[in-house]
Amino acid sequence: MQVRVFVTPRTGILDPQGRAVESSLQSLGFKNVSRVKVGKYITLEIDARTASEARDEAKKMCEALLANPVIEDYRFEVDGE
Amino acid sequence: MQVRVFVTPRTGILDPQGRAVESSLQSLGFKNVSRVKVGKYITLEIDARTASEARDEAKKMCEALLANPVIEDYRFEVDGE
Amino acid sequence: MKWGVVRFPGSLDDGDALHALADVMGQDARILWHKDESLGGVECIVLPGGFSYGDYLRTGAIARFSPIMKSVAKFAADGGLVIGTCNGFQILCEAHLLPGALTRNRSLSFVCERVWLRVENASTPFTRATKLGDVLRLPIKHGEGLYIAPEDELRQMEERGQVTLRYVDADGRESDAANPNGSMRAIAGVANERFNVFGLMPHPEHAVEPMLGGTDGLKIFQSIAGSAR
Amino acid sequence: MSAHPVSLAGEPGVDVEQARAFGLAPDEYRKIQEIIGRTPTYTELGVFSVMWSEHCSYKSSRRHLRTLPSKSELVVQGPGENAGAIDVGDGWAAVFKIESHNHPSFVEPYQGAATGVGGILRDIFTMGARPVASMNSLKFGSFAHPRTRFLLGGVVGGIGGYGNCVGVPTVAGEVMFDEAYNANILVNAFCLGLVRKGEMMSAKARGVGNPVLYVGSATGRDGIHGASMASAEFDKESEAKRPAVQVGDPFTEKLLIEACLEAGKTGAIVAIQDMGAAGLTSSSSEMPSHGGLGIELDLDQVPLREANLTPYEILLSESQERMLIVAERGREAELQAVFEKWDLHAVVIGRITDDQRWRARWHGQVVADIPIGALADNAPLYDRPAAPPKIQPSAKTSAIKHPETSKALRALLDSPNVASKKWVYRQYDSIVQSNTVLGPGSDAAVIRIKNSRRAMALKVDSNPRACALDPYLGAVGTVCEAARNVACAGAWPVGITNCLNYGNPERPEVMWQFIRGVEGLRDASIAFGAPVVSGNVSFYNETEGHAIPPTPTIAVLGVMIDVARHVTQFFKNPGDAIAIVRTAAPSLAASEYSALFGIDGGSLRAIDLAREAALVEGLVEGSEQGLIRSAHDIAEGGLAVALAEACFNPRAILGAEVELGRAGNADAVDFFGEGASTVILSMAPTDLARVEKLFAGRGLEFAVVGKVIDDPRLKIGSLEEDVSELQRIYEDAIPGRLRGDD
Ligand SMILES: Nc1ncnc2c1ncn2[C@@H]1O[C@H](COP(=O)(O)OP(=O)(O)O)[C@@H](O)[C@H]1O
Ligand SMILES: [Mg+2]
Repeated sequence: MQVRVFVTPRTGILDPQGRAVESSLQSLGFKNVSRVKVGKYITLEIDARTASEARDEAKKMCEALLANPVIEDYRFEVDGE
Repeated sequence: MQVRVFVTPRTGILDPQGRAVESSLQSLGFKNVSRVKVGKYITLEIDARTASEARDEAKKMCEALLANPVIEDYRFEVDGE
Repeated sequence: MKWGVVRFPGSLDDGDALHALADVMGQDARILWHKDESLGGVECIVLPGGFSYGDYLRTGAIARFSPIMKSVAKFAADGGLVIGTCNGFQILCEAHLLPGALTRNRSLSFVCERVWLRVENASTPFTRATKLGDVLRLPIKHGEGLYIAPEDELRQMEERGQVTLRYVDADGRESDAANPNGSMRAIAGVANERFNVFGLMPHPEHAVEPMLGGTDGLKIFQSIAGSAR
Repeated sequence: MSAHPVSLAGEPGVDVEQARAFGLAPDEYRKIQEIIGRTPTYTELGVFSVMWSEHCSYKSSRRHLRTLPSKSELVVQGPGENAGAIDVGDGWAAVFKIESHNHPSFVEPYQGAATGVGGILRDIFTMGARPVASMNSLKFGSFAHPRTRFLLGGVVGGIGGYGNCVGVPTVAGEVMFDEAYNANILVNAFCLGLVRKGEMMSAKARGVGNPVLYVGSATGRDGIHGASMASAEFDKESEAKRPAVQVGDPFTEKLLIEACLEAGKTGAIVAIQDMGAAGLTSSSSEMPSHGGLGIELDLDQVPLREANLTPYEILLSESQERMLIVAERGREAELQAVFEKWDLHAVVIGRITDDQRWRARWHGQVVADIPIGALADNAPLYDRPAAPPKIQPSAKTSAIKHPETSKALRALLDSPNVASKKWVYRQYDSIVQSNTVLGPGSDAAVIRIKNSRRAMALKVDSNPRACALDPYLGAVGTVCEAARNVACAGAWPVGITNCLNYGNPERPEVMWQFIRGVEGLRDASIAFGAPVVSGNVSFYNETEGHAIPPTPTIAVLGVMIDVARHVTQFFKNPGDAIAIVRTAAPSLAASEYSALFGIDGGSLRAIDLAREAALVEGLVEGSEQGLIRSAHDIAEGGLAVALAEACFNPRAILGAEVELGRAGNADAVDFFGEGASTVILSMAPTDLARVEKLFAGRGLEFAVVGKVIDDPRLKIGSLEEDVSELQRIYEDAIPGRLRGDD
C-alpha cells in the first residue's frame, strides 16, 4: 500500500529555507509569491493488509523517524483513501 | 491562491536519502517498508486571479528554480482543483 | 595570468583560493563581487567552495541566478577558462555549464578528509601539469558531493574524456571504500565538452603549502596558468 | 519624564504569585517593587525575571568569579565584555570564550548545538575579531543508553551543520560518554577570533542621542522565557503562542560576520552586542548601563517574523542571528549601506538617553520604564550556603581482580572515551581559512597567523570523574591537562576561558563543589601565569535531584613563537629515543581503567603546581630549541594507550619498544594509571642529553624507556601487540557501536 508523508516546518518556527526560496523567486520576477515553506515529501510502500493497519504503521514511522515533532508537523495519506 | 509543489527524485536516479531512510526504518523494526523516496514538499501563496494563471506561474517557478530536471520530477496542485 | 575569484553570499573558500593564487603562487588574482556583471578582464574565473545562499533548496541552485553568473556563462561560451571547486562545481552544474548534478553523500553526513584522486585525462587545460594516471592527494569537505548523471550521458562523457578525476585508493585503484560520497563511477571532477569549464569536489586551493597538508593542488592551478590563451 | 507604564489588555495581573511563576523569589519581587516604586507591569516583570535569572545575572557565581585572576601583561580584555582578549604578538589580539548550550541541546540536539555555535561566534565577532577557529566539549550519557546515539548524531550534526556553513574551522574538542550525563548532556562551544590590537569593538554605549540599530533576522516567538507558559490566561491562546524552539540560520550568521566586521571598519559603530540570552532586553540594557547611560526603545520599529507579537514577546524573544548596534549619530546611512551590501537591513529602533532609564514604547504608549542599573549591573547577588556532601563520593567498587594486560589494553582502546573521535571530527570542516597547521587528532590544535611566524595552540579539557572525587583537585588537574596539551604542541599557555557546569546552586553541596572548582581554577591559573579572561557558568544541570558530576570545562590558549617548531604527538623516526617525563607517579584514581573494570582507584593525589609549571616550561623550551620530535600527554587509558596513539602516525604507522623500570613486574598502574602529569617524548638519540637537562634540571622525573622502531609492533615489557590491529580497534570503536554491530 502506498503512503505519502508530508513533513512541514511548524508554524512559528523559523524556516530559513523557505525564506531563501521566497526571496530568490521574488528576485527572479515572481513578485506575487508569498508564504513559501519548504518541507519534505516522503513516499513509501507498506506491505499491510488493511489501510488502517498501514495508517498505524505510518504514524509510528513519522513519530519515530520521519518527522521531528519539536520543529516539524506531519500528515500522511494512505492509498485508496 | 495556495500552491503545493511535490519534487521527487527521478526514477532510475539514485536517491541516497531514500535508501538511508529505508534502512533506518528497517533497523527500527519496520520490516514491511519498501520503495522509500525522499523528496521536497513546497507550499506557497500566489496572488493570481484565476487558477489557470496560478498554474502557469507555478510551472514557471518549478522549471526556473524549484526542481532540477537532471535529477528531479515535479508536480503541483493549485487550491480548489 | 589574471584570475577572478567570485564571492557569493555564503562563499567560504574564496579567501583560500585568493591566498593560494596570489600569496602562494604570486598570480594576479582578485575577488569578483556576485552583484557585479563585469569580470574585470580576467583570464580564468574561479567559483569557490562554500554554502552560497546557504545552499538552501539545492546546493548552488540560488547562486546560479546571481548577476555575475550571466557574465560567467557568456565568458564560458566564448571559451574562457572557468573552474569550480566544491560549491563552485555544484553551481556550474545547476547553471548547466557542466553536465550532471551533485546530491547528498551516500552517508548523508558531511565529510572532511584527504582523499586520493586519479587523473583520467591529463590533456585538459586544468590537468596539463599532471600525467595520465597520476594520483593526487587533495582534501574534500562537503555534504553533497555525490555526482549523478543519466547513464547514457555518463557513457558519452567517458568516451569524450570529460571525466577528469576519479576517487581511488592510495595505490590508484578504484574501490567502494575509496569512494567517499558514493559518486557514480567514483567521479570527482568533470569538464565540459569544450574542456574550458571544469568542476571538482576536492579543494586544490587547500593543498598548496607543505605545512598545510601537501602541494598537489598547485598542479591544477599550474595547469591553468600554463594554458592561458 | 518617566511616564507610568501601562498594562496591556489581556495581560495577566502582577503579584508575588506571578513573580514566582516567572522564577522570581518573593523577596526579589519585593526588591523590584522597591526599585521602581510601584507594582511592575507584566512586561516589566518578565524583563526583570530574565535579567535576574541565574543565566543572565550570575547571581550565585559572580562573587566567586571575581576571585579569578584576570590580569597579565598580555591581557587586552578581561571578563566584562562579550569575550576576553590576549595579545599574541605581531599586533594581533586573540579573542576567545566558551559558552554552554546544554539544555537546548537535550531538547533538540541538532538545533540546540547549532545555535550554541552561532551564539559563541557572535560573542567573538561583536568584539571586531574575525572568528578563526572553534572547539567543543561534549558530554553524553553511556553509549548503552537508548537516547545517546540520537543525541550524539544530532549534536555533532548541528555543530558541523552550523560551523561548516559559516566558514570557521572546528579544530579540536573532546567527547565523553558516562551514565552520569544520561539525563543532562553537556554541549560547551568555544570560539577563537583574531583582531588587530586597537581595532577591537566594545559593548559599552556612549553618546547621548546616538541611534540604536537592529540588524539581522526578524523577531519571532523563538525560545521565549518558558515563563510565558506559566499563566493560564496567556496559555489558552492559540497553539502558535507557544514559545518555539530556536532554529539557527548559519547563512544569515555568515552575512552578519562579514557585514559587522566591514561596518566596524567605518568607525561609525560605538557599541555592538548580539541579542543572546534574554534577547533584545539584555543587549539593550547592558550596553547603555555599562556606559552609565539610558535608552529608549520603539518596539514598533522591531522587524517581526509574525504579526502581533506582544511587547513582552518582542523583548524576551531569543530569535537567533540578531545584533544590536549603537551608532555614531548621523552616520546611520553609512552603516545601513554596508549592511544592504550584504542583503541585511539595519533599522533604527531607539536612542541612547542620559537618564539612566530603560524605557520601551509600543503603539505610542510606554510599556516599560525601569532604572537601567537594576536590570544590567545591580541585579541581586547571592552568597549561597556551601557545605561538603555528608558521604564523601568514592568510585563504586566490585572486588574484581585486574584483567590480563593485553585484554585490558584492547578493552580500553575500544572504550568510546579513549577511542578515536574521527567519526565526530570528520563531520567538521577543520581546514577552511587555510590556517590549520594541526587539526583534530593530536593533543592540541595549532592555528597559524598569516604573514607572521607566530601561531596559536588551543585545547579544551574537562575531567568530571576527578572532580567528582575532589572538586578542587579535579579543577586544578583539568587546567594542568589543557595547559600541558598546549605545551606539548610547543606553545606557552597564556590565557584561559572556562565553562563551569554544575547542578543546582541552591543545594549547599553543589555550591561547595562550585566554589572548590573556582578555587582550583584560580590556583592553577596563577601557577601558569595564564589569566582567566572569559567564561560562562551553567547551573541547574540536574534531573530529579540527580546533578551531573562537577564539570568545569577549561580551554587554554597558547602562543607559539615559531610555527615551524610545532610538535605533534606522533613518533616520527625509527631509532628515536622514547623518554617519559612526569611530575609524580601515576594512579588509578578517576581513571578510565577503574571505571571500565569497576576497580576502586582510591583517591586523587595532591598536585604540585610548581612542578606542573616546570613541565610546561621544559616542553615549550624543548620544542623551541627543536629538540623534541614528538610529545604526547598521557590521559584516559594511561601510558599503554598513549604509546599506542603515538604509533598511529597518519603518515606511516610505527612501532615502539619500551621497558618499564621495574622490568617484568610492571603492573596495572604503570600501564594504565592516569592522574599524574606524564608526557611521552621522542627525540634523536643525539639530543637526549640536552632534553634530559631541560627536565631533570627542573627537578622533574625523566627516564629513557625505549625507542621507536620501524616494525609496527608495540612492545612494553612482556606485552607485545600489532599496532595496526590496535589501531583498527581504536578507529572502529565508535562507528562500530553506531552500526550496532557491537
Ligand atoms: N566562569 C567565568 N569565568 C570568567 N568570566 C566569566 C565566567 N562566566 C562568565 N564570565 C564573564 O561574564 C560575562 C558575562 O558572561 P555571559 O553572560 O556568558 O556573556 P554573554 O552575555 O555574552 O553570554 C562575560 O564577560 C564572561 O566572559
Ligand atoms: Mg553575548
